[in-house]
Amino acid sequence: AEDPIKIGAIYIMSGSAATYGKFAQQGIQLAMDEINASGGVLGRQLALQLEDGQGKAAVAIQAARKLVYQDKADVLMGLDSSGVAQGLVPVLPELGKPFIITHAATPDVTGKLCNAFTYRISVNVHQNMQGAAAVAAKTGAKKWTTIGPDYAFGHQSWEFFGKYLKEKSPDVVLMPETAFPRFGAEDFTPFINGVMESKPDGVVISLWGGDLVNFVRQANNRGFFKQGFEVLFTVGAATEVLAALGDQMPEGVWLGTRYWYGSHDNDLNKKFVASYQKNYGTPPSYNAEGAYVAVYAFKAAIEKAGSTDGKAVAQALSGLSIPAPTGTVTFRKGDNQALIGPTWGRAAAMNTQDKIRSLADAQFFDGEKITPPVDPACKL
Amino acid sequence: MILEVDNIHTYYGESHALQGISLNLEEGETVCLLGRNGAGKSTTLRSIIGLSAPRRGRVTFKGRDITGQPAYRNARAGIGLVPEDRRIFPGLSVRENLEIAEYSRPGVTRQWTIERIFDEYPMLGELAGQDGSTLSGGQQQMLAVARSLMSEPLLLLLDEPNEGLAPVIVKQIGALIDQLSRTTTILFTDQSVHFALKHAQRAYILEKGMIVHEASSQALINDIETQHRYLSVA
Amino acid sequence: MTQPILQVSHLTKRFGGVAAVLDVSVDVLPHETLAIIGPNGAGKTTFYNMLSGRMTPSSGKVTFEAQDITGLPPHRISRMGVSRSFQINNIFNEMTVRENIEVALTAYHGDSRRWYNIASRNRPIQQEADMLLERLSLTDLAVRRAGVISYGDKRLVEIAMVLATRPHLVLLDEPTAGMTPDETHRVTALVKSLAATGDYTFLITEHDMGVVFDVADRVLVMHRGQSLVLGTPQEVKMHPEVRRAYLGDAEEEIAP
Amino acid sequence: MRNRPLPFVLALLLLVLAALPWITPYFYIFIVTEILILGLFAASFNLIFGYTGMLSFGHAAFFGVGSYATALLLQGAQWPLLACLLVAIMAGAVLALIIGFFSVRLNEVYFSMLTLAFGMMVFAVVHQWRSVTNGSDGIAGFRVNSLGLGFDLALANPSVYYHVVLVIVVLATAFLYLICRSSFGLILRAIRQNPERVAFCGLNVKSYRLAAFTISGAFAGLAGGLMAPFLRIASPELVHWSMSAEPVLMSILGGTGYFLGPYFGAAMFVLLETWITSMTHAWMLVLGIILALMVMFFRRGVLGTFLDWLQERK
Amino acid sequence: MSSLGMALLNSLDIGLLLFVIAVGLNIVFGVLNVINFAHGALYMLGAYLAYTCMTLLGMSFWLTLLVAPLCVAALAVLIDRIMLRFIYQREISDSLLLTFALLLILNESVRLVWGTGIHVIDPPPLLQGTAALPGGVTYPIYSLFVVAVGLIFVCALWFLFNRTRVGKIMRAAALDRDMAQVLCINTKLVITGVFAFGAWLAAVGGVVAAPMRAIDPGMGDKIIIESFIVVVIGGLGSFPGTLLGAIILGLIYGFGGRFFPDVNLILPFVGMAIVLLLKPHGLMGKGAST
Ligand SMILES: Nc1ncnc2c1ncn2[C@@H]1O[C@H](COP(=O)(O)OP(=O)(O)OP(=O)(O)O)[C@@H](O)[C@H]1O
Ligand SMILES: Nc1ncnc2c1ncn2[C@@H]1O[C@H](COP(=O)(O)OP(=O)(O)OP(=O)(O)O)[C@@H](O)[C@H]1O
Ligand SMILES: [Mg+2]
Ligand SMILES: [Mg+2]
Repeated sequence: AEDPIKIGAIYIMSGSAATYGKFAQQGIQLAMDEINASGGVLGRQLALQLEDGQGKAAVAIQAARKLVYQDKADVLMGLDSSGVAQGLVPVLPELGKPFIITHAATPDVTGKLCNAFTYRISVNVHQNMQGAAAVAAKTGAKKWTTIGPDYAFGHQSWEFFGKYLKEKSPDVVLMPETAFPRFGAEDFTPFINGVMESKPDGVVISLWGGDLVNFVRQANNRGFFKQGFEVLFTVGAATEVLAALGDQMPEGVWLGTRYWYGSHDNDLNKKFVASYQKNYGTPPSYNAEGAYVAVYAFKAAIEKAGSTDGKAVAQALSGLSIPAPTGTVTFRKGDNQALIGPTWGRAAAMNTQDKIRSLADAQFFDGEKITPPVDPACKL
Repeated sequence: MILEVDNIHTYYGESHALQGISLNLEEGETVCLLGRNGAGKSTTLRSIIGLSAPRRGRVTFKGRDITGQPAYRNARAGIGLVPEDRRIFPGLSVRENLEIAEYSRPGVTRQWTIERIFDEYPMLGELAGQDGSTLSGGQQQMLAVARSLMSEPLLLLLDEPNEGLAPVIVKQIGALIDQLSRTTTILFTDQSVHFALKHAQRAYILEKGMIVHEASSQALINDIETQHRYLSVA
Repeated sequence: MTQPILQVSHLTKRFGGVAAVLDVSVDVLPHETLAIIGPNGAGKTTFYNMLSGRMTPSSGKVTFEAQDITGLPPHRISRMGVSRSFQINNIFNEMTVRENIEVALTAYHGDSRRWYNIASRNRPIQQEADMLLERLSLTDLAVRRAGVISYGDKRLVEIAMVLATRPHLVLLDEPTAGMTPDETHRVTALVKSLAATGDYTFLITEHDMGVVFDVADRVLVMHRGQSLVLGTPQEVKMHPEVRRAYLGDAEEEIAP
Repeated sequence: MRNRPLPFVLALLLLVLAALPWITPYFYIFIVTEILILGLFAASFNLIFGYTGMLSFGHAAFFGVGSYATALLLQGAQWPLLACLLVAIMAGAVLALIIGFFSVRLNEVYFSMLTLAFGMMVFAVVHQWRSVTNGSDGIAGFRVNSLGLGFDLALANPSVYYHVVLVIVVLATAFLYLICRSSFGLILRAIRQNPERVAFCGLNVKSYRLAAFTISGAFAGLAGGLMAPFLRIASPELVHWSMSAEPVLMSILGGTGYFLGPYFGAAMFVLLETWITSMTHAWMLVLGIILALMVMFFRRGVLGTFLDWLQERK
Repeated sequence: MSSLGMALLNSLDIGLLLFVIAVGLNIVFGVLNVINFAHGALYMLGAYLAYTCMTLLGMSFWLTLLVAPLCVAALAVLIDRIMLRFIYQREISDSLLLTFALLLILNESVRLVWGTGIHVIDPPPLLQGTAALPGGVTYPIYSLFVVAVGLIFVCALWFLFNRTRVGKIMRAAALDRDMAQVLCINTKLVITGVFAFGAWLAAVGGVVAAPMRAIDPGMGDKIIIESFIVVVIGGLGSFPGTLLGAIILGLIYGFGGRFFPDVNLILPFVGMAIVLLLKPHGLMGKGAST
């Protein structure tokens, strides 16, 4: 038989964010198993080579070089951290392989750093904050503040949130009393107290992972959620966080996510969720879904190109539409960003089966509508 | 026979420091080890108490084989050591240095208490609260000797107890050795042949890790040739 | 009358309430050898520590070759020509005996800022090192690691390093403690021969009265931090208080 | 040759390194480039640790500032590489002079912690000063156009860049070697063992420490300057304390007592990481076990152990 | 007023928890001259064991508080006998490297055993909810419990070091192993005991922290630098210094995060640098006296 087609993937597999890498790995594996069982791609099987990027640009770049030159990967995917994405993306033309980002949300990689080999299948900060702004506008709250991690993601989230919210309701006030605790802070109480004292009408919170878990528990202790203001968690409906928190995630807060397994009523989604749960015993997280779809996108592109040649596959990805659990996803021609929207909903009663909060009033934003136009800085 | 050392060989890494030392002490005896720098005197004492375990040979204390036993066991069994570099614990006061050395062996009535030590050596009493590392060289030496008494040793090993001491203190140490020797067996080393032979009944002379001569003090004092040969005393 | 090379006036060092050195004044003349003796804890080492910059005096003044050196840091004092040995060996244990001496020589000659040469090919320094090794009979040990040579030999390395910086004033703190009699003899002979050249002034502390009375021109006796007597060896030997407080009564043992 | 095998071995090694792109798989160019740069970084660290006895936990600051200087100049002004590296060296040296001025008076652990604190302050500046450093995202998307000196080299080609790195690292290494063997180096070694005694020989220990610290910072800056074009990014992680830990590990792994130890340590570190990560994601576990065994049983480092073994066979 | 009071109380609870953890680090350093990089990993291990005991084995919090730290201490005994005994008489850099290796091993093992997910446990029923304090402030009972635990440790450790011989024997064994043996002290036992005790303290910190913090594989790395800062600010080897350092760092976090949010990332390091520049051996460390 022919050699398998090799997928090189780079995720965080160690340290405190390793859980994200694990979900992505599972998503890839599931897609590969399905594809291989049904005859592979162009008659060849798929194989995975997974590298630990450690969330460090330097490590990820060396890993990408190794995947391409040493392991002869045909396509690349991955990345959880925005900083890493910023570093890796400029190197891709040199590597000459198509690359799909499945998690990292920085706008630059499909903005001023964009190139013909880099695609993103997941929601970026713009898209997510469009959704957040829409939700926020509907609540009617006027005075907004934020609590976010003290690095680009936290600051960008707040900046774009403000921008889109102002567009929707010009009379909102963006308070100067914001809180940006350092990433990995153990104790958020000082920031919680600070925000509570500034008496906002609404708070956007872009903490994630272990920080988010810490925050919610400490906020519960301080009665943060009983102050009567609106709370939006921009990446709150991450299953790994919800699973850890259980019923400590308060009911009624707004949770955003790049994908919510319970809110897409189509066959593809049902099949995906069912087989994911069967294989891994938990519902798929957004990271798992992104990775899963990316593998199918590669399949489609390779079949369209008729070969695994890096340049050809990359070209085939451009403008490609594929069916996904969230509906049809299209890589926009101008910047290679997938036109896809976030899902927002309210934390509701516990889902007794999955032991996590369910999402009420879930609303899936149409990517076509909320994605801002191509950044003029992007020249493919 | 309280101590029997039978043909021990001790190494530092690959260097063969003791090359078959044998010696023995009767209960109540005071014996000294003589020899040039590097002859192996200190190593012999360290091997006896167990700080440098001999690779070969045997050490017997009160009829029990203690070769290779950890030093703290030997110390508890009744061997005391005053090392040549004094080894006062810095950061602990004079009193604390004495306190931690306190050890009561079952069935032995304590003779030495901190109070008695301060009585007999008022200089230490005056310094009771001072940090041990700030004592003068001689004060440290006094403290080291006093400290060794706190565990009521049956066999006391003194390694150059007089180094750096004023003549008047040297005399005091001499007197102390004489006094202790009534109740305790003592093995000591010293650079001064005069001093050693005055206070010991017997002497062993070491050279290059071996015993080259053994004699009573009486005999050695008059044996100018041996002194000259092994100890370069004119 | 020649100008004293070192003038110490009213030097005092207190630790908390205790005075380790109290109001000591002494003038040291060029080319003499002054021995300082005294009971343990009399303050001799502390006195050295202040002269050499290891400790700052609580009060008092030290003048060396007409310059005030009170409270200067050690390297400044050393640069001016005062060098000391230590009661407890203080050498570079991981280096060879030769390198120990080279360090001191390099420091003295100001080569220590040269980063563009190869130290082991520095001719003048190598030659001088050879000389010093020879003089202290250390030639055979030159390539041994200083940490493993015998105690007495380490004391000799101490002295070699002191001499390497060509001091005018040498402070020796119990240089022969722990040495065998013949090593002791070597050191006293060396001190005497150097003193005879007229280039050096020595301060020396010792508990070995043989050495003291052999090398000293004058003797200063310290007691409880204060200077008790300053005089010729003979005067000091006969001084009743010195005999009682320091030497003890029986004199047969102190005779050389 | 029998008596002096060292120059011969070194010449052979250099020859192999120069010919590397033609004899190994393509990917190893990247590996060896990384080894050379990290080796230089570790060697610069070992000048103050192995030779002068100062365990700095903030060495990444100089490395990082070198990377950022190069990245900023390449991005903003398209300077030739050599000019950028010169600035990287200066930046490393100046920063080391400032940090060293405050730090060298402290001893042992306190010195380590103060350098850590300064290192983290530099990290915080790099991380927070978004307008200049682009914050946590780092500076990416620059390109190296020319070397300077008028050569026309395709620096974007990894094997060309490899040769440039090789030449610069070899020159810098020779320079470091000279410093270590010089009279100044002798004094540094003496300071490591017994600073007090050096003072009593008439030298101001602090100023020698500061000089060593500054020189070390300059070489670390150079290594950082080489790193940015290689990685195509200067990001805050290059300044973080975990980056400071790398030269420590590499030096000790290789053997701090040997001039070339840090390079061997870097090689071992990078190669192990590359090989092990392909087999298991528990690379940290394997690294941990290897490190532990090294410290417990081969404390003289890879190079030291190897040389000892050669000695014994003679 | 109440905002200041809250910040103060908050500083205290951060600080006292840090104290319990950092004092273990300091004891291990003071006695063994080992800078234990793996201390944070032992803290994490305490938290993970708490999760296992409570969630998987159904033990009560109180039983867990007893059992989990003992397990960690037992592990520490093994670590001491298998690994650390090789390096006790060596330079400090060796211990640094070995404990760093240990940190890698423990971190990775935790991930292999417990996976990469985030876990949480609940405070015991007795300590849930908030209490009304004088001045109209409500404060979580569990945080008050943390303060109480911290204070109990302050007193108990003070008693241990100042009122018993244990402290002095520990110091003696630390300062000079051979000499301590000559004075009848079983130094091996003391050393193993001290390391195990340090680990036990870290694990107690982990169990106490678990009900308020996310248990994830990175939690050890976060605490270790903070513990270092505490120990260094206070002075290596100084017990009251560690308390002072912990309170200072608590205040930096409590007030810094609240009132200087823009620079909260570096405040601890700035604090440490200032202390070291003014007092090169920490606030209460023993320096070379001249
Ligand atoms: N720690 C050590 N490592 C290596 N060799 C050592 C060590 N201690 C002593 N030696 C060597 O062992 C031999 C015996 O030394 P030892 O100290 O027993 O002699 P000594 O008779 O007590 O001499 P001194 O009169 O100088 O005290 C010497 O050659 C010495 O160099
Ligand atoms: N740092 C210090 N703190 C407190 N007391 C000190 C300190 N250093 C020295 N002393 C005290 O000062 C006195 C003088 O000590 P010094 O070392 O100068 O004596 P010395 O004359 O050299 O004695 P020796 O002959 O025993 O060496 C002693 O009582 C000593 O305990
Ligand atoms: Mg000896
Ligand atoms: Mg003295």
